[in-house]
Amino acid sequence: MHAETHAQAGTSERKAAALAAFKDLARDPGVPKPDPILVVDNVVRRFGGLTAVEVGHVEVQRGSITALIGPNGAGKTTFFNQLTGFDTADSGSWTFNGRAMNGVPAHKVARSGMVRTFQLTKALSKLTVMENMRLGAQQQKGENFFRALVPSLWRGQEDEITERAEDLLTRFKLDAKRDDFAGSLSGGQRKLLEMARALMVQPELVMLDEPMAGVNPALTQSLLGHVKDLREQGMTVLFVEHDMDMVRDISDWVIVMAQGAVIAEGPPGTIMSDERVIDAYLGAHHDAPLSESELTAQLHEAEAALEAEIEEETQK
Amino acid sequence: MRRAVIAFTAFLGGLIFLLAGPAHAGTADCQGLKGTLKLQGQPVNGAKIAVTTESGQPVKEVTSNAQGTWDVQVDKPGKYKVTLDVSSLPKNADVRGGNNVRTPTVYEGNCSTVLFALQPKGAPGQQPADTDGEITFWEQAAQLTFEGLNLGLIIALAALGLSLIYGTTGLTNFAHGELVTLGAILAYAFNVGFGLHLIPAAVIAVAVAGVLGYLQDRFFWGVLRKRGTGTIAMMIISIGVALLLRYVFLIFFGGQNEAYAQYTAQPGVEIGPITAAPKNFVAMGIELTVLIIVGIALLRTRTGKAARAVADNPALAASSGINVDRVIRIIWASGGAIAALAGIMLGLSQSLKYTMGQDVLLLIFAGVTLGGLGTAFGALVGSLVVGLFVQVSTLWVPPELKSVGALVVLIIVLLVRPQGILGRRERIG
Amino acid sequence: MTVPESAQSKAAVTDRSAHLEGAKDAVLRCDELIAGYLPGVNILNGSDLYVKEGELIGIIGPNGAGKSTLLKAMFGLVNIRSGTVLLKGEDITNMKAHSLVSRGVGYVPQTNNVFPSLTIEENLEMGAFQVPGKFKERFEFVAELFPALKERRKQRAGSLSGGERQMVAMARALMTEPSVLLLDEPSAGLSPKLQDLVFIQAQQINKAGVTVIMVEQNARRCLQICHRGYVLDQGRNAYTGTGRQLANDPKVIELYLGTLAKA
Amino acid sequence: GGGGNTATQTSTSAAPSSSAPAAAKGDGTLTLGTLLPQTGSLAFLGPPEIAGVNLAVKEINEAGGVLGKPVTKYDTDSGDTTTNIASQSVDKLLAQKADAIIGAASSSVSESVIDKITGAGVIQFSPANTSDKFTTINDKGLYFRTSPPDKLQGRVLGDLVVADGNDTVGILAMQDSYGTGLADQVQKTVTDGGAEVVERVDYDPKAADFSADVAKIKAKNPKGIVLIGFEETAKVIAELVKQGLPADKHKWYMVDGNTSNTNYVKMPKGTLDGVKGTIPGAAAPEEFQSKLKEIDPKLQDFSYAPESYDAANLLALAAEAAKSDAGVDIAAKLAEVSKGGEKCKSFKECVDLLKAGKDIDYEGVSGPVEFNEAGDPAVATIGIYQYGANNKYATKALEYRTGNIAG
Amino acid sequence: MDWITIISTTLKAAVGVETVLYGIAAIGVNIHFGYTGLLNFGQAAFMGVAGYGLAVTVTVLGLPFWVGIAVGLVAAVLLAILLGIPTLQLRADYLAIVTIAAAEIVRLIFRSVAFKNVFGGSDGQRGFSDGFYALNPFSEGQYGFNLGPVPLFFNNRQLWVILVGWVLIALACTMVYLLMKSPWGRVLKAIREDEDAVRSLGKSVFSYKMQSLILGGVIGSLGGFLYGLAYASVQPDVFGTETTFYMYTMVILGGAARVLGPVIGSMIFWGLLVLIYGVLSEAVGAGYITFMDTNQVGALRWILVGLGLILLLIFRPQGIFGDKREIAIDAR
Ligand SMILES: Nc1ncnc2c1ncn2[C@@H]1O[C@H](COP(=O)(O)OP(=O)(O)OP(=O)(O)O)[C@@H](O)[C@H]1O
Ligand SMILES: Nc1ncnc2c1ncn2[C@@H]1O[C@H](COP(=O)(O)OP(=O)(O)OP(=O)(O)O)[C@@H](O)[C@H]1O
Ligand SMILES: [Mg+2]
Ligand SMILES: [Mg+2]
Repeated sequence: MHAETHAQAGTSERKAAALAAFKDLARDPGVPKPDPILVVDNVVRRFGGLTAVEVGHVEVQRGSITALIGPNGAGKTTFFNQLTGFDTADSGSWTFNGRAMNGVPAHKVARSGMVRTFQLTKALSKLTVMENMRLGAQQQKGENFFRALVPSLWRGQEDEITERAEDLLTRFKLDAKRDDFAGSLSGGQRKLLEMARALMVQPELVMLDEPMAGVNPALTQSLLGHVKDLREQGMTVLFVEHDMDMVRDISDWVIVMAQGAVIAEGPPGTIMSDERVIDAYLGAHHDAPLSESELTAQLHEAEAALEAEIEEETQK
Repeated sequence: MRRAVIAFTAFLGGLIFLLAGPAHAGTADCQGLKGTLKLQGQPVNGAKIAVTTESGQPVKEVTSNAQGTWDVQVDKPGKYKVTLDVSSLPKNADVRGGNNVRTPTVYEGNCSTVLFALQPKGAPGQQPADTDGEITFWEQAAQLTFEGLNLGLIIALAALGLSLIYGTTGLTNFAHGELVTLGAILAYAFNVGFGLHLIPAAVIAVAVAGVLGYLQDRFFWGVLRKRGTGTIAMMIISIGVALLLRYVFLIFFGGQNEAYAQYTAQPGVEIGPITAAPKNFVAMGIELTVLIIVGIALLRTRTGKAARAVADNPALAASSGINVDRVIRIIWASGGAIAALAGIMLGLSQSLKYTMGQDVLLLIFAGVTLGGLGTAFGALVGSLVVGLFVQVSTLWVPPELKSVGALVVLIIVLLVRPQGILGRRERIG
Repeated sequence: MTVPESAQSKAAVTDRSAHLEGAKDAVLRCDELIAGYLPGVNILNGSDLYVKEGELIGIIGPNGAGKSTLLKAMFGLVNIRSGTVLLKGEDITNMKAHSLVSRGVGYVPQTNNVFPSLTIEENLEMGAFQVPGKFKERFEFVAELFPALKERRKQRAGSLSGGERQMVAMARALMTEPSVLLLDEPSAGLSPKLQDLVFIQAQQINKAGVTVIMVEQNARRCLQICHRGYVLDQGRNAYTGTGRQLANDPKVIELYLGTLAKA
Repeated sequence: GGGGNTATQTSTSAAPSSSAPAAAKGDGTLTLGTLLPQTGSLAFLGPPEIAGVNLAVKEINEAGGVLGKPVTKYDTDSGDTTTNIASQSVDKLLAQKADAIIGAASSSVSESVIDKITGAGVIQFSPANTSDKFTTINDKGLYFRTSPPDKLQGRVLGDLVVADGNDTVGILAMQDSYGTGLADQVQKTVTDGGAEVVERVDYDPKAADFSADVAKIKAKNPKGIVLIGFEETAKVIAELVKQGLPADKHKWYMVDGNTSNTNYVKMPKGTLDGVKGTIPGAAAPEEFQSKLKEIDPKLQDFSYAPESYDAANLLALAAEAAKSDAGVDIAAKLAEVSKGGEKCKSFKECVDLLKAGKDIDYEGVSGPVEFNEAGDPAVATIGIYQYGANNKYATKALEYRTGNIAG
Repeated sequence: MDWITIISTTLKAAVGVETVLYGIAAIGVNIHFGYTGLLNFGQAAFMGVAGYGLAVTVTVLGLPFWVGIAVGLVAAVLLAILLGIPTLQLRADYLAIVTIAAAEIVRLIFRSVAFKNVFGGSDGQRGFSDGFYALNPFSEGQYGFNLGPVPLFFNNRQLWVILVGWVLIALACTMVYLLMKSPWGRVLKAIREDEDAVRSLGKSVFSYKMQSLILGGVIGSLGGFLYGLAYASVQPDVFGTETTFYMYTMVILGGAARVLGPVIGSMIFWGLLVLIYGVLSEAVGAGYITFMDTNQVGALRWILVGLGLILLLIFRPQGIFGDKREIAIDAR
C-alpha cells in the first residue's frame, strides 16, 4: 500500500530537508523562508466594494508542500488567479524563481513552471481522457504548425508522453477511462483528471485548488503518496484544501487566509491549535488531530479483520 | 435693417427659377439648344446668347424673346458651347454660380435644354443655396439622432424577442428575422386582406404571432430539446427554418413591397429642429413602453426570474420546481409576439417585403451583442447605439455605407468591453 | 470515539431479498434501476435502494460509481431505462423533476448547483418557486444557517467562491420544506466548520421528520450520522448496512474509506 | 399557369455528342430557357418578365411556331448573387439543349454566367441588364439585350429636369449598376445643362431605412429630386413626405424602375401629384398589360415585361430568318430582323412578311429595338409620364422622345 | 419529366464548380468552427478579399495572374490578422457577430460607389481569368462519359476549374487530416472545449487561434479564387453572410470536426438543391403540379431545402460522419 509506506517513512530526505527549513521559522504571517520559490508582495484585488485579496507578504519554500487554508470566500482561489495570470491584480508584485511575474499572461506563467488546477474543474469534454493528459506535456514538437504536418518528427515524443500519461492515469485510477470523453467523467473523476493533467506539465511549482474535494477517501489516501513523491522529485506543491486530515498528513507548512489577508502561518500541528484558526475556520470539531501511530494501529486492525475474512471465505 | 432687406431679396432670388417652355416641342423637328431666361419669375427679354462649337467656331447668336426663350438649331449633333452675355442682362441680374458658359451636347434629332439661373445682384455669396432653406449641421444632426432613436427602438424590440429566446434556450435563432416579417405580414393580412383598421389588425396579429410562437415551441423546438439536440445543431436548424419561412412568405406575399392601408406616407410635422410623422412618435412610445415593461418583468416577476434561471441551468431550474417547458413556452410566446410587434412597427415606418426581417437581422444581432447577450436592457441599449450610429454616421460617411459605421462601432465597443455594454464577465477558477 | 459492540457485526453484501423485505413500507424505493447517459452504456446496473419515513441514508462509493447518477435518476434528471422508482407508493419513474418538487422532494446537485447569473437572493427565491409565500420566512432560516449569504444577498452567484456556491446550493434546497431531501456531496468544498454545520444540520432536519438521502465522499462523517448506508460500486450496490456496520467493515474501509481520516 | 409551355415533347433520348455544341446544328426545335428571378432581391421583377416571355411564346405557337414546330420553353430561377444558384440553372438549361436563354435580370448575375452560356454557343438575351460592361464584354457575339438603355433615359430625364427649371437637383439613386448608371447619366446631363446637382445619394436598397439618405437631400433643399430605383422607392417617398420634402414643394422625377401604377396607390391622395417619370417604349401600355393579365392574373407590376416579350419575339423571328434554331445562327440574324426593312409589330405579322421573303424591322412594345454590333439596342423611345392626384400616372405620355442611344 | 436531365444535372452539381468552391471554403470553416470552436461567420469575407485581390491586381493594376493569386493570399492572411487581433479574445457567440459585421463591412466596401474605380461597385470586376485558362491542358471541347443513358460532360473550362478544385480539396483534406491528428490539432480541439484550461497548461491560446484563423482563412480564400476563376468575374454580393451560412450548413451536414465532413456536406447541399429544383420545375412544366406556377418554383425549392436541412439535422444531429457520443456530451 502506497500511502502507508510514505506515511510511515515520513523521514525521507526531502521531507526532512523541508522540515529542517521550517524548523526555526517564526510563526508570523509573511515570515521569510530560507529558499523561497515564490515571493508575493502586496497583492490586492477588489471586486467593487469587496476586497477579495489583500496579501501583504508571503513566501513559499522550495521543495516543500505548503497548504493554503481559510474559510470559504477567504480569497484563496482569487489569490491563485492573480498569481497565475488568470485575473489582473489591482496592485502588487510577485516573483517566481526570482522572475517578476505580474502582468505575465497565464500561458507564460504556466510555461515558466508554475501550474495551477481549477477548483471548478475544466475538463476538455470532447477530448478523450488520454488526449487531455497528452495536452499537458510541454515543449511538444508536434505543437508547431509545420512540424505537425510531418508525423515522424513527433511520433517518438508522443509515445513517451503517452507512456508517462498512462502511468499517471493508473495512479489516479482513471486508466479504465482512458479512451472515454472527459465530458463523461463523474465529478470526482474530473478532479482527478484535472490534477493528473497538471502533473503532465512537470512544473516546478504545482498549485492545486482543492484537489481532493469530492474524491473518494481511499483514493485520496493513495494520491497523497503520489503528492509526496512529487516533493521527492523536487517539485514544490502549494495546495488549497478543506480536508484537515489531508493537510495534516502531507503538508510541511500551512498558510492561513481569512478575508483576503494572510492571518497565520506555521507547521500543521501548531496552526491547528491556533485559537484564531479554530475560530474562523476549523470550528470545534477538528481540534483533535490523530497521531500517526493511532492511525496505523487502526489500519492494522482493519487489515487483520480483512485477512481473517478472506481466510474464512477461502475456507468455505 | 438694410441687411435684413438684402437677406430677404436673396431669399427671393433663391426662389427664382427659370421655366422652360412646356416640353412638348415635337421631337423630330428639333435638333439644337434652347432655354428660357427668367428673373424672379419674370421673363428676361433681349439677353444675348452665343453658341459656338466645342472648338470655338461660332454657330449662331440669338437674343431671348419676350417670353424669355431662345432657340438655336444646329446641323450636326455634338458638343457645343453656350455663352450668355452678362452685360446684356438687366442691371440687377446675375447668373447664379457666376459661370455664364455651358457646354451641353446635342444629340441627333433632339433638343437639349440649357439653363442659366438668374438671381438679383448683390445676393450675398455666390452660392445662394447656403441661405436657401438650407439646414445647419446641428439641425441635421438632430434629425439624424431622432431617426437613430426611431430605428434603434424598432431594432431593440426585435432584439428583445431574440434576446429572450436566446437567453432562455441558448438558441441563436437565425429565423428571428422571419418572425419579424411574420408579424408584419399577419397584420397586413388582417389590415388589407380582411379590411380591418391597422390598429385592431396589429393587435390581432401580435396575438396570433404569440400563439404561433407558443406552438412553435410546443411542436418543434421543444420536441428537439427533448431529443437532446445540441445548440449548434439547433442553430443550423434555425437557418433551415428561416429559409422555409422566408420562401413561404414569398409564395403567399409575393416579392414586391407593400404598405398598410393606413398611415402610409403620412406627412411630417415640424417639431423644433426635426421633422417627423405623428405615427413615428406613437410608434416610439409603444416601443419604449413594451421594452421597459418586458425588461422590468424579467427582472422583477417570478416568471421573469424563472426565465433567467432556466437560461442559467435548466436542470437545476427543474430541480427547484420550475416547470422548464412551461417557462420556455411563455418566453417563446412573448418573444414571438414582441418580434411581431417589431415587424409591424418596421412595416409601419418603412414598408413590407418578404425579406424585411432578414434585412434587419444583422442589425438586430449587432444590437443584442453590443448590449450583452441575454440581457433585456442590454438589447435595448445596444440596439439604440446601433440605430444611432447607423443614422448619425451618415453625417460623415456616404449613406450607402451607413451600416459600416454601426458595425465598426460594434467591433470597437467589444474590443473595450468583450462582454458587451451591460454584459458581465465570467469568473474564472 | 469508542467503538460500539455492533461494530463486530459485518455489513452485508446486498441481496435482493433483504431489500424487498426492508422496502415494504418505504417512502422512496428504487428497484433494479438501469440508467445511463450515452446510448448503449449503462451506468446504473440494477441498483436497489429504499428509505423509510424519517430515515437518513448515506450513499458512498468510489468516484464514478454512479452515486450522482442514482440520485439524478430518482429525481427524473437521467432517463431510466428499466426499473421503477416509487414515492409513497406512487410510480414516479421518469417523472419530471418539477412535479417531484411539488410532491415534496428536494435535491442538491453535486455540480452546477447554482444559477450563476442570478443573485443569491434570487437563487433562493427560485428555491421557493412553488411556495413563494414562504420565501421570507425560509430566507430568514437559511440566513441564520449561513450568515455569509445574507450579507451578500445581492451578489451574483456566478462570482461566488466554491464554498459560497455550495452554501447557496444547500440553502436553495432548504427553501422549500421538502419531505424527502436528496443531497449530492453537500459538504464538498466547505470549510471544516461549515462541513460540521452541514452534517449537524442534515441530522437535525432529519430529526424534524425529513427523510434524507445523502451522497458523500466525506464518508466517515456521513456514515456516522446516517441510519443506514449503501456502498455503490460500478452501478451496483456493493454493501449495505447500518452506518456503524459499514464504517467498521474492514473491506469497506480498505476499498472506500481509507484510513486517513477518522472522524 | 402560363400557357404556351410545350415542354412535354422535348426529345430527351438524344445522346450528347462529345463535340463542342457551338458547332452543333440545331435540332429543329427552338428551345428557349428563362433565367429570371423567382427568388432573391429582385424576385418582384420575375413575374412580369416571365409573363412577358410566356405571352410571346403563346403568340408564337398560336401563329404556328418557329420552323414549323412549337417553341419549347424551360423556366429556371436566377436567384440573386447572394444565393449563387444561377449557374446551376444554366447547367440545367444547357442540359436541356436551350438555344437561347432569356435572362438574367440582374447585371451581376448575368455577368457571372455569361461565360458559361456563350461558351456553349447559346444566346444570352437579357431583358433588363443595364450595366455598360456588356457592351464591351467578350461574348462571342452571343449576348443581346432589350433592356431600357440608361444612357438615353438618363439624358431624357436630365433634360426634363433642366427644362423644368430646377437649378438645384438632388439625386437619390439605388446603389447598383442600374441605379448608378442612370444616376451618372442624369447627373452629367443636368450639370451640362447648367443646373447644379447639389447632392447625390447612392443608397443601399436593402438598408433598414432611408431616413438618413433623405436627410442628406433635405440638408441641401434642392428644387428637383430625382428618384432612381425600383420599388423600394415607395419607402423613399414615404420618407420624403415625412421629412417635409413633398412633391408639391419639390419636383420629383422618377424612372422606369419605379414609375408604377400600383406601388403608391395606398398613399394619401395627391402625394405624387405632378410627379414625372420616364418609361422606355412607345406603345400605349394598357393593351399590352391587359394581355399580360390574361397570362398571369396576379400581376401587379409590369416592369420589364415588354422587354422580355420583345426578347422572345426577336429570338423567334431571327430563328425563322436564319432557318435554324442553333444559337449561333440566330445570333447572326438578330440584328437583321430588328432593323432595316418593313416595319411590323407582332410575331405573326413579322413572320408572315418573312415567309413572303421580305426584310423586316421588328418594332417592339419596349421601343423600336434596333441592335448595334455589340448586341445593344441602338435606338429607343422614351415616354414621359405624369402622375395625377390619384397617385397613378396617365397612360398617355406627355411626350415621347426617340433617339440614338450612342452619342 | 425529363429524368435524364435531372439526374445528369444533379450528379454534375455534386462534383461541379459550386460544390468544389463551397466545399473548400467550408473546409476552412471546419477548421475554425469544427476544430477550434471559433464561430467565424465571416468566412465569405476571406473568399471575397481573395477573389477581389486577384481581380483588382489583374484588372486594375494590370499585373500578371500569379501576382494576383499572391495578393489574394496575402489579403486573406492580413484579414485574418486584422480580424483576429481584436476579436479572438471574445466569447464564441460574440465572435460570431463581430465576424459577421466584419464580413459585411468588407462586402459593403466592395460594392460601394465610393470605391467603384477599384472594386467595380455592385457589378464587381471581370476579365482576370485569362492567365488561369491559359494553363488549361484541355483543348476546347466536351469531356466526360455516359453513365448508362445519363450524360456527364463538362466543357474544357469547367473541367479545368473542377480539376484544380478537387486537387486543392484533396490537398486541404490531407493537410487537415495530418494536422488534426497531431499535437497541434489537439491544442485546437482543446481550445474549443475550454480556453482557460489550455492556458493553464502553458499553451498560447491566442497564437493557436490566430494560426487556425489564418489557416482556415487561407483555405477559404482558395474558394474565393475558384469562384472568381470559374465565373471569370467577382461580384460583392456573392460574398455575403448567406454564403457563410451555407458553408456552416455544409459543415454540420457532413459532420463538424470530420476531415471529409465539409466536402460531403457541400456535395449533398448542391446535389439536393439541384435535384429538388429539377424535379419541381419539371413537374410544374409537365403539368404534374398544377397548384402553382413557375414563379413559385424557385421559392418552393428553398422551402424544401430548408425542410430537408431541418429533417437531416433532426434525424442525424451529428451530421453524416459525426459521432453521436459527442452530441450526447454536448447536449447536457
Ligand atoms: N468576479 C468576482 N466578482 C465579485 N466577487 C468575487 C468575484 N470573484 C470572487 N469574488 C468574491 O471574492 C471572495 C473570495 O473568493 P475566492 O473564490 O477567492 O474564495 P476562496 O477562498 O477560494 O473560497 P472557497 O474556499 O469557498 O473556494 C468571495 O467572497 C467571492 O464572493
Ligand atoms: N453526462 C454524462 N455523460 C456520460 N457519462 C457520464 C455522464 N455523467 C457521468 N457519466 C459517467 O457515469 C459514471 C458515474 O458517474 P456519477 O457522476 O454518477 O459518479 P459518482 O458516483 O457520483 O462519482 P463522484 O463521486 O466522482 O461524483 C461515470 O463513469 C461517468 O463517467
Ligand atoms: Mg476557492
Ligand atoms: Mg457524484
